[in-house]
Amino acid sequence: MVTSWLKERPLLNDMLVSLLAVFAAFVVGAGLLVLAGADPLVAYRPLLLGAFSSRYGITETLVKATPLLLVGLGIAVAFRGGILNIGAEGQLIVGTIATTWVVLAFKGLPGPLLLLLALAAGFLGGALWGAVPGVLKAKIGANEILITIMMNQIAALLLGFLIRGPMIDAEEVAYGTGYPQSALIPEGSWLLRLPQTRLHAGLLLALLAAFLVYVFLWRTTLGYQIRVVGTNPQAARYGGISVARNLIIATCISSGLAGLAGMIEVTGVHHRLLDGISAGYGFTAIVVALFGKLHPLGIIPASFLFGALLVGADMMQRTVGIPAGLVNSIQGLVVVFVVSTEIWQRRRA
Amino acid sequence: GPTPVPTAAPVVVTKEVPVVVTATPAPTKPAKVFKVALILPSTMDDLAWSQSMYQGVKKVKEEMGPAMEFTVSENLYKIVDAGAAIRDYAGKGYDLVIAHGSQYQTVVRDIAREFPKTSFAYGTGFQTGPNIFAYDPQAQQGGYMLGMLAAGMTKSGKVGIVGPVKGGDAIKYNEGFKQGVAAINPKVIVLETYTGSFAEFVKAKEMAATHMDAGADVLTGTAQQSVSITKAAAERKGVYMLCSDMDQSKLAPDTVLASQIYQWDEVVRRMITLNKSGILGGERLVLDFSGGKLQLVYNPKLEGNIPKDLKDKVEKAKQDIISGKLEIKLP
Amino acid sequence: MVEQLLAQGFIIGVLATSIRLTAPMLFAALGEMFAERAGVLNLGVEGIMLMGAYFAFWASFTSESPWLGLVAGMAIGGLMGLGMAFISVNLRANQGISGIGIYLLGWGLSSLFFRLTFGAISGVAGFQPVNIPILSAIPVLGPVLFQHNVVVYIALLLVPLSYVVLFKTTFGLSLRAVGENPEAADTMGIQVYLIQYVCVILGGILAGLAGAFLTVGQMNMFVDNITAGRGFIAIALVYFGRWSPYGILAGSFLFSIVDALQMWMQVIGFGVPYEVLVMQPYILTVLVLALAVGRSGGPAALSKPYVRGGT
Amino acid sequence: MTPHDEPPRNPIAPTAAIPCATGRDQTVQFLEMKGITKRFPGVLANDHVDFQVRSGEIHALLGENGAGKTTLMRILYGLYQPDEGKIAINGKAVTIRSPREATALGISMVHQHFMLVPPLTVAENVILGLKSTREPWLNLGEAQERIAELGRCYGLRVDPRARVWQLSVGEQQRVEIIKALYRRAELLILDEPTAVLTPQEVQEFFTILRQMARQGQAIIFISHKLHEVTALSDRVTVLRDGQVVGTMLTSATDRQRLAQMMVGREISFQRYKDPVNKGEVALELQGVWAQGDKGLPALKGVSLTVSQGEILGLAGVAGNGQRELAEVIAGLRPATQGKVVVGQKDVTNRSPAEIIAQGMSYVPEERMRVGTIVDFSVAENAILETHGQAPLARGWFLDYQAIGRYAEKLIADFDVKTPSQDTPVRHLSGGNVQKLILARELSRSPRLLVAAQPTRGLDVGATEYIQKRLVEQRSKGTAILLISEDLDEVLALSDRVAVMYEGQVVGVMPTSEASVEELGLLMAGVKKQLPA
Ligand SMILES: Nc1ncnc2c1ncn2[C@@H]1O[C@H](COP(=O)(O)OP(=O)(O)OP(=O)(O)O)[C@@H](O)[C@H]1O
Ligand SMILES: Nc1ncnc2c1ncn2[C@@H]1O[C@H](COP(=O)(O)OP(=O)(O)OP(=O)(O)O)[C@@H](O)[C@H]1O
Ligand SMILES: [Mg+2]
Ligand SMILES: [Mg+2]
Repeated sequence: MVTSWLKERPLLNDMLVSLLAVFAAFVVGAGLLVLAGADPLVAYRPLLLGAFSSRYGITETLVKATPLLLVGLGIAVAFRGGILNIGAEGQLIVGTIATTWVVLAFKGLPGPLLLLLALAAGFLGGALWGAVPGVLKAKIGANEILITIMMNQIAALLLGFLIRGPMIDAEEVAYGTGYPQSALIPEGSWLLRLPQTRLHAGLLLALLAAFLVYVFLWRTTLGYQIRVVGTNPQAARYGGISVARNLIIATCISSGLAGLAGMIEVTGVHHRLLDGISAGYGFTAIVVALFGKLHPLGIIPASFLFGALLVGADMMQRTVGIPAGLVNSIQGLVVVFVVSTEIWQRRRA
Repeated sequence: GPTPVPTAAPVVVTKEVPVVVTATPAPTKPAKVFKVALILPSTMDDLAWSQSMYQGVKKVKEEMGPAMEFTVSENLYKIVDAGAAIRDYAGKGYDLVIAHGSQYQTVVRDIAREFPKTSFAYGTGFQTGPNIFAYDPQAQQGGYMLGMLAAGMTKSGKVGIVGPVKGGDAIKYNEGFKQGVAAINPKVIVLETYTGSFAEFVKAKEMAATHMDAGADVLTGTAQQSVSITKAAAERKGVYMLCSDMDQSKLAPDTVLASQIYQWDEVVRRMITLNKSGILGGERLVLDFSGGKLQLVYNPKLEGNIPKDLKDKVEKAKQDIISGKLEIKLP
Repeated sequence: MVEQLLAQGFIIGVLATSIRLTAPMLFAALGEMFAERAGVLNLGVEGIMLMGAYFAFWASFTSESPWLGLVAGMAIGGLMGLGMAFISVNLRANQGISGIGIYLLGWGLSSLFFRLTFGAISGVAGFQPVNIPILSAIPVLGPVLFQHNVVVYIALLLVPLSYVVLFKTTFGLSLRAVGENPEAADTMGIQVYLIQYVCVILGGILAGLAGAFLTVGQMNMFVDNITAGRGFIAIALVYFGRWSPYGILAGSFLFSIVDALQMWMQVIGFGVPYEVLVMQPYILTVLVLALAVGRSGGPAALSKPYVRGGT
Repeated sequence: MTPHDEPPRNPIAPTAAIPCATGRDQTVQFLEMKGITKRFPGVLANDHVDFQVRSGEIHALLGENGAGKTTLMRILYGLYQPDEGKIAINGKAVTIRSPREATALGISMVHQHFMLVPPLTVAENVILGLKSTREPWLNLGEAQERIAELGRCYGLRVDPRARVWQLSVGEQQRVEIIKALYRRAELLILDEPTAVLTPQEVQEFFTILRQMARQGQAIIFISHKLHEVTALSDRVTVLRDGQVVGTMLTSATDRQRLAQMMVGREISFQRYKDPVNKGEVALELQGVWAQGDKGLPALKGVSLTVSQGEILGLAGVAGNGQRELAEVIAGLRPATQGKVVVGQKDVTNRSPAEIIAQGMSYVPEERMRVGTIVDFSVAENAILETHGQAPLARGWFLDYQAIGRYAEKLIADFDVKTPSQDTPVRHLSGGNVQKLILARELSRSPRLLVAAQPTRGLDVGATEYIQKRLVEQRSKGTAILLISEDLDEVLALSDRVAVMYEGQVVGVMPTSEASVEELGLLMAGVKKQLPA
């Protein structure tokens, strides 16, 4: 019957299950909406269609999906190497710092060159921040979860310190507002944008990264080694594969991608360094990566889905004027329901 | 026993807003309805920065009635989310989009460029644009007067500031406060600390406690977390709290001595008028005592405790500030 | 400045503050320790704390009894623990994600309910500090240890209690076995799922208590996102304390004392930028972890759902 | 709430009494399993199996890898539910939904893979799941006494306070038995218990079992070692492809017949070996010292040489340093003193990669945990050491065509039974996993092969095949260090035999001059060969 028919079509099965889960989450959410005195049918229209109905919705979805995709890819690489990288948030922030600093330091250079510099800076900045837990785990087996949680806080405070002190916008000081933010980066280093929207070329970069990560993990010897280390370190040592070396490489690539996301947020969206520049992408991306089954081909749609969910939720809050808390609740419900139904999905290796 | 719940107004409004919008969906709205959107960094009931502006706009809305439409998005401290909201409102054809925080300056500038027919506003700030208003509360003025009060009222000779982060509104206020203290009694020590966030309520309260352990008997502070300071002060005997942004005496009737409050409704009214007369921006709207957009209110319950001469000095300073005789310099 | 640092008042202040800061961390971390010892990683602590915080506030506000507040906080915490247990034990969901889901849900619901029931910030009486007779009179030690509210004492007593439960009772033995090797435990006739349920629910109750402490034991009010990340720190402290009650006590006290210290350093007014001071507890934790703690495996079956007969 | 959550029939730990004597009626049919059928995806693991056991009898269960022995026992122990069939205990029909119920019915099981909790102590492991006499408090003291008592009257020496991760495999084995005795089991299931014991230990162990049987305990004994079965059991039941081939009195049959019933074809127990022609020295150990997991010296000055074209058999009781020795040679464990030379190169404390490059191959003792990545496909496992070399890799990139061809070749050459080269290794049977590892290690045509317990747990057929390949390889000129606790194997394959005891080589001799008895004494440390 149906179930057996679906068994032959695992992918369809998975998608159906996920959709049902999301639906269930919305049903429960409807209860909350009524509680908040809003009409679910009115509220859900923007949540569901908002992301796709308008040019605005679509582009904003992609704007949010871009960093989610990059960070999600990074988290997948770390995961495959046996590391749970909770630190993407901090690595992304350091990425934004490094990018802004380099771009402002070399204002003079022509745009394209500046962008290349920014690219390198963002990646390296993130990678360096991630290298700390990576090396500590590889060399003395320190627990990466704990260290990355702490380093997230440190990164946020570091950002605050820099934009209030060393990197603060001269104009702000001159006027005396002293609002903590860096100077604008030169227009030359801004990523191309679709007019009237915030959609920027960073998306293409992220998609390219997805392809490269796929090739790296499944088509290169280094990727193979990282997967072995992540799945069975003992077998890796036995097979002559250095565990420490690959752990460090995996974390650096992972955090580098997070840093890259930071670079794209600066050159594509904000054009300067600000407080709260990351919007919690580092955490959402963990969910995205696991939704995407730690596989680029899964993470791409997952990041779009979550981008859409975030945008739709914002629009729901605006059009219906419900409290912000309700939006978090519904997002939480979606995550919980979808992950709870994994058991009815095909298990991937 | 528990202190009574203050006005439940926000609840009413959050419920009322959808009705308005659903009644008249964005695109097909009658020409004369003036549409205002408000972006708040924290919640509309934070008893501080956000709530003060929210109530300002609400006041105007009540005056204009159906001629005005008003939507609010809260908790958008993160610029990315705020940017999305601002852009969405602009796209929906709102006439005035108020992004209530200095951090929104960049996004506002970006978006304003693409929606030349919409008025945008943000603050604290000074950089305007053809369709950007910047409003600029001179928080240091009230800070100065409250500082004078602090210096006059302290018995221990120590007063404490618990700040959120060192920037924007906060430093202007704190700067004025310190100068006010010095004006009354240079010997009074001002303890100044920052939690590193606008919303570290627990830390803010512990810091306030630390100040009092260190001997401070008059406290002050800004941003939404200032409720923690008020609460902490309320739990000790003989400690006064001086508020900015909003009057928190409802929360601690026996502790909040005086507050500097912002008359946002004036600002909003002004921007609407300008917009209707075709001026979409370019003006820096200053909130200060001379314009009456900043005000000093005493807590009637405690007003009596303030020595006459101190109160006169404060009153004099206020007049000098209004007349321009006294200007509080910022570093 | 230096003499200020050495002043008795200063030391007492730092220690007293740090003990207040420790309490919520202890509740949450000890709870998480039980869940993880039984093999379930609950990343949703932050969300559960927030729910506990709200319901404790609501209950003590309406009933005017902080005790009922604590009970309400623990109740809702246990309820959310039950949910987490069902998701991760029966549905075998990825514990990393489901935890984050619980966190979002808890945060959202707490601020939503607050908006609907109160709509504006207000306060409750909460627990008042009780000076333990005689003891509280002891110089230094008195103000530091014996002038807190009752919940703080509960938190401190919970440490030896957890140690005894974990290492001196049949239940403790069973739960350690479940976390290390559920298959072996199962073949020995231990009800693996039951144990995991009990531990995750217990973890939820304690997380709820941690949140309740914030609203009725420390802040005496509720505000959106009052926990500000303490739930995640608590999880970190479980690793820091190597899944042992005393280790966790040491960790959370160390963390809090440095936090209290930096507050005082700000008050005294050092030249150092305050961000650097605020960073201290986090930096310190990383250092201690890097230099001292080193390899800490943790329960072998942590976050691996158990199914009889493999697959 | 939980799927296997049943009335709390938690057996109370018997209060301290003489644990040994409990006379039971020897003639009654204790267990009867009828028409038991169990299907797994794609496999019919048990096919209408009928199986009876009497109190006081030792009943052997024989069968190839994958014949269905463990499955049948797991059903009896409540770990699996049968798709069809009935179970009766003492004539009463029962359904066994969980190990709790099995334990309550007096059934205990010693699993093929030990069911112990490493960080806990022996005592803690033994009392797991039992109510204490001082609920809710633990009563470790009492448990430790009773364990010591049991140890005395069954000769099971083990320290109740030791943490299990510190114990040798043999000791862990004893802990498993103690768990059963502690619970007063009336039926004891032993799934390949002797795989890890020495001849002497096996003898002791059999004495224990016979004593238990005399006291009326029923024992089900699973083994691949036919001579043990013939030596120990009263009756034998043979399974093939999930079906019962037959049940007979042990006295009425012999090894050859049993082997034939199991495999369905002739099995030769002779090994035809061409004479040695030694080449140059491939492995030389000079006074090697190394630490064990417990931080104590596990190797105390081991010196050995193995030349190309010979098999050196290294016999010894589990936990006397064989494993550590293999790991030191493979570069997985640092040597604290001494010298390891592979080929002409000193590789002491070099990285595994360097040693592999010197032409060392290693078949590790732990197939599933060390030898393979069970979640990876057969093909991906086949390239573990060689993935970086042409033609498998081109520069930084893997060449999947080449890898596919390579994997196919290995599968064909060593007839590894697997649905495809993309099948995850965890779905292969033990014998086939071992074939795959051997294929991978031999395909590098190594100068030196270190093979640790290469046939442990494998059935007669697989064992015969692996041993044949080892001998072939030796004739091709590879030096082989064969580490095995199976003396027959050592004697059958080796050209020279060395014996390890407490981290030292206590004797080396040509196989022709070695006898089981003498080796046994050396292994037990009773006798030490004078350096010739
Ligand atoms: N008497 C004590 N006082 C203080 N701390 C103690 C005491 N006993 C044990 N601890 C702490 O509790 C931890 C666990 O106790 P213990 O090691 O005895 O049990 P365990 O079974 O080894 O736990 P584990 O699961 O870590 O092996 C110890 O690592 C130690 O940090
Ligand atoms: N949990 C399981 N899921 C799927 N198949 C299984 C499972 N357990 C056993 N099988 C299959 O059932 C068959 C019988 O396995 P079983 O372990 O009973 O054989 P065995 O006689 O014990 O072999 P060995 O001598 O190697 O222990 C094998 O084909 C095995 O692959
Ligand atoms: Mg078996
Ligand atoms: Mg221990």
